[in-house]
Order: sequence, then C-alpha cells, then structure tokens
Amino acid sequence: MRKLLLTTALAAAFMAPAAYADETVTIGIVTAQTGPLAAPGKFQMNGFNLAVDEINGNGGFQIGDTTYKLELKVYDTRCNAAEGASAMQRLATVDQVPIVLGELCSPVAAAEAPIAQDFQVPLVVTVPTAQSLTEQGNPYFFRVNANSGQLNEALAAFVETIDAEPLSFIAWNNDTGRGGANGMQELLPEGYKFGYIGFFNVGEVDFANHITNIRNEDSKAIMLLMDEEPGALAIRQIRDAGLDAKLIGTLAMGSNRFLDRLNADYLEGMVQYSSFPPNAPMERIKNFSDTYKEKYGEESHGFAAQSYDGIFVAVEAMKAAGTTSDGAAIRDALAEISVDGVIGTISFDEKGQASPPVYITEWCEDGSRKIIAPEEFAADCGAG
Amino acid sequence: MKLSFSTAAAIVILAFGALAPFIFGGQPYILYVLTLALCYTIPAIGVNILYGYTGLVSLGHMGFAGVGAYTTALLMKDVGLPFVPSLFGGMFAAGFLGFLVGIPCLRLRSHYFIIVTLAVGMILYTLFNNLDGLTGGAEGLPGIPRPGNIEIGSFVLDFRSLTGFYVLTFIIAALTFGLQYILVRSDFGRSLSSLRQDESLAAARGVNVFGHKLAAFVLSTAIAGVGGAMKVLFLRAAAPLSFDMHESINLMMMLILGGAGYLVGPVIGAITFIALPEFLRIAAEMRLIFFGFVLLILARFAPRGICGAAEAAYRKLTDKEANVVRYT
Amino acid sequence: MSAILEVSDISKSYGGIQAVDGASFTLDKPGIYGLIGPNGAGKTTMFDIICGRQVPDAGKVLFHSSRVDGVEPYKLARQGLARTFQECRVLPEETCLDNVLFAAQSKRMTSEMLQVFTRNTKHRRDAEVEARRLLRLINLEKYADQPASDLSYGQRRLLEIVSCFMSKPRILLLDEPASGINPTLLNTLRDFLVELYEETKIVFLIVEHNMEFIMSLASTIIVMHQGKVLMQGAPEQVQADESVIDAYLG
Amino acid sequence: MATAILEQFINGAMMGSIYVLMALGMVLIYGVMHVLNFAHGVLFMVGGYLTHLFFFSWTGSYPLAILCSMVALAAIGVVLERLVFRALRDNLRMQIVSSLGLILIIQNGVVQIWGPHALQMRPASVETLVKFGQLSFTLQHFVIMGVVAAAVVVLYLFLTHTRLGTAMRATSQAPEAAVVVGIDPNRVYTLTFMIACALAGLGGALLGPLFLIFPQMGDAPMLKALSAIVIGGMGSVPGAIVGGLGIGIVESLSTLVIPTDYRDTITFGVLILMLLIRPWGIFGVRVRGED
Repeated sequence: MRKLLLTTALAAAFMAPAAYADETVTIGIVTAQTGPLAAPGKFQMNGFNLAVDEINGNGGFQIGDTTYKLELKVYDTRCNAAEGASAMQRLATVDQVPIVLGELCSPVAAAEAPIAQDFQVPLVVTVPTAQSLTEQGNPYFFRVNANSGQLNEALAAFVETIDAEPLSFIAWNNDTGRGGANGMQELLPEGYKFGYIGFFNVGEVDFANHITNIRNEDSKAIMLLMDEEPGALAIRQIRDAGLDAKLIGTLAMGSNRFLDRLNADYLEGMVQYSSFPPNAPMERIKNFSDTYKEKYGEESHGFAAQSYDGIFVAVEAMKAAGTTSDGAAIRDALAEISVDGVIGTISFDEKGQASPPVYITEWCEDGSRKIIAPEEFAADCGAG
Repeated sequence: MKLSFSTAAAIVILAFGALAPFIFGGQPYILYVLTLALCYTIPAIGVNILYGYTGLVSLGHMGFAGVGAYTTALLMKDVGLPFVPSLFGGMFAAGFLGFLVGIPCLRLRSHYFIIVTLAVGMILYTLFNNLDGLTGGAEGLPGIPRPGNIEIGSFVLDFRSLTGFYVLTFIIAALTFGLQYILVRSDFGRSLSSLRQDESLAAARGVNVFGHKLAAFVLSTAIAGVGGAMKVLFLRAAAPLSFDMHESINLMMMLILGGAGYLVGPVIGAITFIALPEFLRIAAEMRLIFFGFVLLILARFAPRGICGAAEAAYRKLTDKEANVVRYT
Repeated sequence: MSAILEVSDISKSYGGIQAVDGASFTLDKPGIYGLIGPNGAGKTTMFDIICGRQVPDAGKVLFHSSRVDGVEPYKLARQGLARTFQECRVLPEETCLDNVLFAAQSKRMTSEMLQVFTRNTKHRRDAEVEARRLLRLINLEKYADQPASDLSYGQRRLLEIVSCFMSKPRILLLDEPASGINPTLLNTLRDFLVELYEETKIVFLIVEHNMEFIMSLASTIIVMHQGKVLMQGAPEQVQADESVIDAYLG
Repeated sequence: MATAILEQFINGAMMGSIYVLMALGMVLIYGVMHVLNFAHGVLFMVGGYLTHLFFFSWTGSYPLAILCSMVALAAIGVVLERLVFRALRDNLRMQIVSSLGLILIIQNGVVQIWGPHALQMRPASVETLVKFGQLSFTLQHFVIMGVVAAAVVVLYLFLTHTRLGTAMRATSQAPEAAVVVGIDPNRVYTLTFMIACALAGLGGALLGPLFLIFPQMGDAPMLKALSAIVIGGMGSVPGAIVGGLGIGIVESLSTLVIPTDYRDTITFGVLILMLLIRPWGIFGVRVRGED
C-alpha cells in the first residue's frame, strides 16, 4: 500500500504545474561574472533579471493564443574571447535559444558575432561600445547601447561649449577607455589644446602619477573614461591632491550609488554623459528606478537600464515575428522593431546600431543632479 | 608487435581525431570544443618541445602565439593574402621574434630565463593592447576571414562551416604532431633531452648547448605562432586578452597536466583543460580552483601528468619489460 | 710529428688566488699520463682549462698543434677530446645502451634532425654492435635496457668512461676516476683502462689523488705544486725526487 | 615643473615602499630556499582582505587589524611551506607549477568567499590630508613609507643580530654547512616563509585602504617586486630594497615623459636589459662555477 502512495505522490510532483503560462522561452545571456569586469557584469545581470521578473510577474507575454514565461540561461565569459565564443556556440546549438543578449567586452562580442550569424541566432549586446562591432555587416548583430562614436559626439559637442582647454584624460587601457580617448581627440576641432593623456590598466588604482602630470599641464578639465569603482577613487585622489579642474565622467558616474562612494562636495560641478539619468522626470525612467531600488536596495545603473531594455526588445521582436524559435524571423523583426525603452526609443539602423539619446547631467552642490543636454529633456537639480 | 606507450596513444588519438567529424557531426558544440582544444594543442606542442624535452620553462609563450595570430590575421584581412602564405607569414614572424629574444636570453641561468620570458610576454601583450591602428588595440580585431573553399572534383571543403574548419585545424595539428614526432624521435630529440638531464655532460659529449637551445626555442615560438593564428581564424576575431600572462600560464599548466616530455602530453592536456570545463559548465567559477588543486597534486605526486599515470597503467596492461626509452 | 698535447705557461687566477701560475708540459706520444699534486696545486683548474670549461688568463694549449684553450667544450669534443667528470655524470633517464650510443651520434643539428629517416642504416647498426661490445667489456650488457639511474656508483663510473670512449676520441681526460671506488673495483678499473689503452693507443691524461692507483697505472707522471709543474718523469723517478716529497709533506 | 618632479618623487617613493615590502618577502624565500614564489602576489592580496575583515568585523582599530592579518598570513606561510614547498625542495620546475596552482586557488577562492567586487576601507589615516604648499597627500602615504622603513630596520637587525636571523643567512649561503653546525633547515625554512608572508600581509594591509581591495590587486605589484629583486640582485636583501624603491620612483617619474600606457613596458624592458648586462644584479655576487 505504501508503495502505491509513494508512486502517486511522485507522479503528481512531475506533472507540469498548471499555472496560466503554457510554455517557457529560454533567452541566452553572456556576461562576466568573474574576472576584472565582474562589477559591471553585476549591473548588467540586475537589469536582465529585473525585466524578466517584471514580464513573468504580469503573466508572461502573448504570441497568438499561447502565453510564454521567460527564463535566462546565463554563461560567464570572463572577458575571454575563446570562452565567449564557446558560450555562444553552446547557447546556439545545445540550449538552442532563439536570441542571445549581453556581453561586456568588445573583443568577446566580436568573437561571438560570427557564431550568431552562422547559426542564425540574433545577438543583442547591451554594453560594449567598440564601433568596429557594427561595421562587420553581420545581419545577426544588434547593439542597444550607444557606441563610442555616438557617446563621444554628444560629449565633444558639449565640451566645445564650455571652456575646457587644455583637456586632459585619465582612461582605462581597454576598449571603453581607448575608444573614448581616441574618439574625443578626433571629434574635437583641429587645434583644440589637449593636456595630459594618461592610461591605466584595468585593475590598477594608483592615479597619483596622472594627477601630478595633469597639474603640471595646468589643464582646466579632466575626462575620466572608466567605470564606477576606479572613477570614485580617481575623483577622491584628484580632489585630495588639491586639483580643482572641471571633471567630465562616463555613464557610470551619474548615480546616487556613485555619490555614496564620495560625497557632494567632491562631485559638485562634475559633468558626465549618461544613457540614463535615474531620477529624470520622465515617467518610464521613474518607475524603472523605483522598481530597481526596491529590488536591489540601491540606485540603478546605466548598464542595468540598457540591459533591461534589451529584454523588452527581444520580447517585442519575438511577438512581432510570431515565433520563439525561428532565429531568422526574429532577426527580421528586430531590424524593423521600435521599442520605447527606459533609455529612449530603440530602433536599429541597417548596421544594427540603435541610437538612444545621450544625456549630459551635472552634479549640483546639494548632491543631486540636473540634466543639461539634450535641450528637450533639460531639467534642473534633483531631476538628473 | 609491442607498441611503446606513446605510439599506441598517438594512434588512438589520431584515429579519434579523424573520426570526430563523423561521430559528432550532429553535435556542433562538441565539434566546436574539440576544434578549440586542437587550437590550444598546437602551441602546447611548441611548449612541450621547449619544456618537456629541453627543460626550458617559458611563461610568456602565448605572447609569441599572439604575434603569429595578429600577423596572419592582418595578412589575410588587410593584405588579402590567401590562407597558406599568411599562416607561413605568422609562423615566420613568431619564429623570427623567438630568434631575436633567444640569442641574448638563452645564455641566462634557469631562473633568469623564466623571468625574461614572463617580461617578454607582458611587453608583447601591452603592444597588442596599445597599437590601436595596427592590431585594433583593446577593441580587438573583428572580421578575420576564414580561408577560401577548396573544391576537389565535386567534393567542396567549406572552411566557413564548423566541420570544414575542424578538418583544417585537425590537419595542421596532425602536421605539427608529426613534426614533433620526427624531431623528438631523432638524435636531435635525444640531444635536447640530454640538455634537460645534464647540460655540462651534453656539452662534454659534443652537443652545441646554445645552438640546440636556440633551435628548440625558435621551433617552439614558430609553432606557437601557428597555434595563435589558428585560434584567431577560428574565433574570427583577435583579442589582446587571449595572449596575456594568464593564458601563457594556462598553456604551461595544460602541458604539465597532460604530461610534459610525452608526445601525446600536449593534446591530452589541451583536451582535459579546454574540453572538460566546457562540459562541466555548471562549475564555471569552481573549475579554476579545481585546476589549482589538480596542479598542486600533480606537482607533488605525479609530475609526469596524465601520460605518466597512463604509461604506468599501459605497461602493467601489456607487461612489457621495462623499456623505458621514455621519449618514444 | 708534432706533440699531441702541448700546454705552455698557462696561468689562471680567481680574484686573489693564483690557481695556475705559468705551468707547461708536453705529451708527445701516446701513453697513460698521471697528473698529481697536493690539494690546491691547480690540477683541477688545469684540467678544466684543457677541457675548455675555464678560460686561462694567459698561455696556450695546443692539441695536435691547433689552439684549443678558450674553445667551447662541445667543439673540443668534436675534435676528439673526451673527458669524464669528478662527480661522475651519466644521463640518468636514458638506458645504459643509449648513454653509450649518445656519445657516438654526430651532433650536427641538420644530420641529427634528418636522422629519423635514416633509422636503421649500417652506420647505426655498427654503432650498436660496438656499444654492446663495450658494455660487455665492463659486464654491464645485461643492464643495456635499464635506466642508468639504477646502476651503482662504481658501475656508473665505468659506464661514463666507456661512453666517452665510444666517440673514438684522440685524447681521453679522466678526472679522479678512482675517487669513491672500493678497492676490489679499483683493480677492475685499472685492468679495464689498460685494456682500453692497448686497444686504442691514444693519450690518457688522468688527474688523481690515489697514489697507489696512479703510480701502478701511468707510464709518465706530471707533478704540479702551487700552480707550477714541478717535474715530469717515470713513476719511480717521481717517487724518489725530494722536491716532490717536500711538496707533499710540506 | 619642479613641484611636479617632487610630487612624482613622493608618489614613487610611496609605491616603491609597497614594492619593497613585496620584494623583501620574495627575496627572503628565494635567498634562503631558492624558491621562486609567484604566489606572493595573491598572499599580498589576502593580507588586504584579512585586514578589511578584522577591521570591520572584529577589532575596529586599523593597527590591530594589520597585526592580526600579519599573524594570519604567517600561519598561512607555515602551512604553505609544510604542505607544498617542503617536498619540492630543489625541484625548480615543480615549485613554479605549485605556485601557479596556488595563484588559481587563492585568487578564485577569495572571489568565492568575498565576491568579485572591490571592498573599501577608510581608516583615519586615509582621510586626513597633509599639505605642503600646493601639494597635498593623504597621511597614509607617509604611514606606508614610515612603516616600511621600520620593517626594513627591524628585519635588518633580526637578520644580523639574532641567532635565528644568522641561522637564516647561514642556510641561504651554505645549507649543508648550516646543518653541520646544528641548524635545523626545516625550522629555518618555515621561519623564512612565516616572515615573508607576514611582510606580504603587511604590504596588502597598507595598500588596501589607500586604494581598493580586490582579487587582482596583488598581480602588478608582484611583477614589479620580481623585477626589483632581479635588478637588485637575486637573493640580496639590500638589492630588494634599492630595486623596489628604484622601480617605484623611476616609474612615476617616467610618466612625466613617456605615455603611461607604456609604463610597464619600460619597467620590463629595464629588467631584461639588466638581466643581459648584469644578471647578478646591483648587489648580487657573481657566482663562480658552472650552474
């Protein structure tokens, strides 16, 4: 008798739970969970998970008469090209996901893109900025975030309007840092005076040499092309060394979490480009920031916003293509897609590059921020 | 017909390699991982000639692989040379750099030579990362073309497909293995291993110590160049991070894991180090800790790696008398 | 005919110590020569200079009237100068047969590399026959396939001598072959060296401390003292000479 | 320009002191035991993490946290010497293999325990600023230089004036001779590892708060310290000190002239040149004899 009971209990456990979603769709994610870029990787994952929870929260999404729940299959590529490519290969052929999102390092995305094309699985990257990625004429490669060219154009346009000559740089010695530094030097007009250009390896955190050389060039503004962690350190060391040049930062430096690492008077007057001002009055940004703060207990980050939108773009593409398995159809849908994401309306040009608005925000002395560009979104302190 | 361990193992592995496209035709992922393992086998063979036979430790070898990789990639992408001349170009570039580094540094005592190879590896990595114009710098060099197709009668070998590229990599890896087989089984191999065992004695018997070391070093850097080129062609993108110090240390680890001084050491090491973690994907973060402990255990108890243990087992199996001409 | 080995006023110093101070001697006909002298007489330095491991400060060494001091050891070996080591070195991981064959193989890299294609030429088969004969001579043939590391110290010493003999040298330099050898094996060593000498009739130059062994073996003795050559003559002459006795008793 | 040179000099001296601490540990192990310990960088990093742990979850006082992490590192040193390096004495290749294995275990182990993110720790000495006219440095800069100077003096006195210290020097010059006069080499080797790891811990504890404590923090200093002991002369303690300070100062002064992304290349270039011209380094003694 007992054996019978046991089997039925087991059988019940295996029956598919009769929730209202009929099937689940697994989306591939490639990111860096370990290695030097583990920290930015965390924000990327937070963005993905937030979007998935939200979609699954309101019952998944509808294609025809079946509703689908979302699931993520995540692989750690550790910013290593070989591991990135093999993760992409595994996603495309073993897990057979319809679409892959993510990646942090440009060279790794460059290694994953050809596999996306070979196996017709669209790859939508949400963080890497190298311009060459979208120049390869690969129809299966899309980029949600602005590339270094777009970011630099917006910033160069702004830098010209302020008195920043001679402009110095402290930049990561990787794709983001070098792309930014080289880009700015090309985009700023001929004869624009540059001060000191300093590079440092990912993981190095001693900026004393750079600061001395910047003071030596008595430059008016310093452009910091790095992520949040080294950025906070650089600013602290710059102000501790008594240098009061104007600071120009990247998208990681326009958030309250950045503020907690330093304090208001360190940041006062600092300007940075950002794909996503967390407290902007826009309705879509506001509720993203609130849900993010509620789930993770800290303010959101540009990478999270870009990745969050990435999931919605993928879902809209599957809905438009009416399939969750045919990569080619999803690709065609992606090419025509237009989604009102958190970072702006996302639609891809023929090279697969979206062009979300690039905001410029400025720190006020009370520790809040104001948006100073683009004009149509301008807002004063507290809304940045 | 009693086969020595290495010849038997070589036959088994070559057979497995040749049949793989048919066995795993349906699973592209396994074929993919095997191709990647083969791409690592080639530089591992180079390091085996240098460390396994001649006893010289090099901790910067992936730097030379990088030189071969970027040279071949640029020859194919910008200059438009076909595959074979570009590959030879990469090989000569890496070998020539090995020659330039070898001439001054091979006279140094063992500790200093290791440190020099580490320093050379670091310098090469910095050059790959900083020369944006030439190597695409930190953004990597995307869009590296695969070799053109080969039509023999109706049969078309398309290297853009996974199976096609696997066949190409397998052929080149087999050629490298053949080169190693010839060199090591010849008197040249015996002279190299005499250097590892006792340099002064080898000199007293007429071995030109510096000459042989230089030849071994140039050979190993050239082979590493070929390996680097194949890896970059396979990934179709070159990234500086795949040629840094950590990769060189992994390459050394692969060889020691497989069994330094054995003909099949490199390929077994590469397969275990590359394929195993891909299959136990779930333990991604833990695998490096796992390999760390494996290294400690190997260093302490089985310095001859997997091949050492396999050879002992093989000898018990075929109870051959102790023919210990180890480098067969 | 020119002298086989001519050492003319060689001197060598390490920092303050004047190890060899203008020493000269000539070996003009085949035979077994002993080089003796109290500790610090400069024997080992002289030995190393002749073998090319040390470069002299002054003076020259002629081997068949071609200058050899300062020449790299491997070039000397190829010109027919074979040597053994005080601490008795063999290739531990190679078998005894391979240790002997290694000495015989030509060390030109190109011929080495192509050798794999010429695996079983007549030259190699003859070399193996000769190697086995030599191993039989020192009754080590049953260990032909054993790794050299399994041999006892005495056996290794014999193997080392036989190995460097295999390359048909024109001069054989032995660095204290008797050191660390028990008395019974000493006799076999002496007989073996005499037999080898009879076979080849080349110059044996033996640096040695064991007086009883060298006096009974060598036909001519060279005595060094404080970096200079004191005298050169037959064993009886040397034993009777007061200056030699003073040098030793000091 | 003059103030820039002075400022770079002080920056260089500070960073140089960190390299000295690391180099001292490596030169002791190499000098006494002829072990090339590449894992020294990760031990330096563990020093930083332990100080952070002791500072926040236990003592709350920075100096005490430093002491605790030094003691803990010394214990780790004993374990490493006993379990890993003792059996591999005079087997250069397997020692290197083991040190590579240790790097993997410790670096990834720390990521498992503390997570991949950098930790921050701001003791008082980092907050207070010291001003010279236009220049201003954190007090920590001078704390580092002071503590390192003190450590060098204490080490020097220990090596020259204590029985244990002399035993270490004796073992490093002639291990067999030392045994003959009754020195137990195993005890000396364990002691050497303890001191070396404690110094590495001290280095990590000092540098951590000034910057960030993260898994890769030990990699660059280890390579610079390795260059320092080679340039200074393998196995020579004064060489490690001069080499470490020298590299720190030259590197930071060089940023005035050459682009900073080639700064490491310059250091390694000088290292290779030194090895070719004077492999025994500034202070090392030319060893006679074959190998």
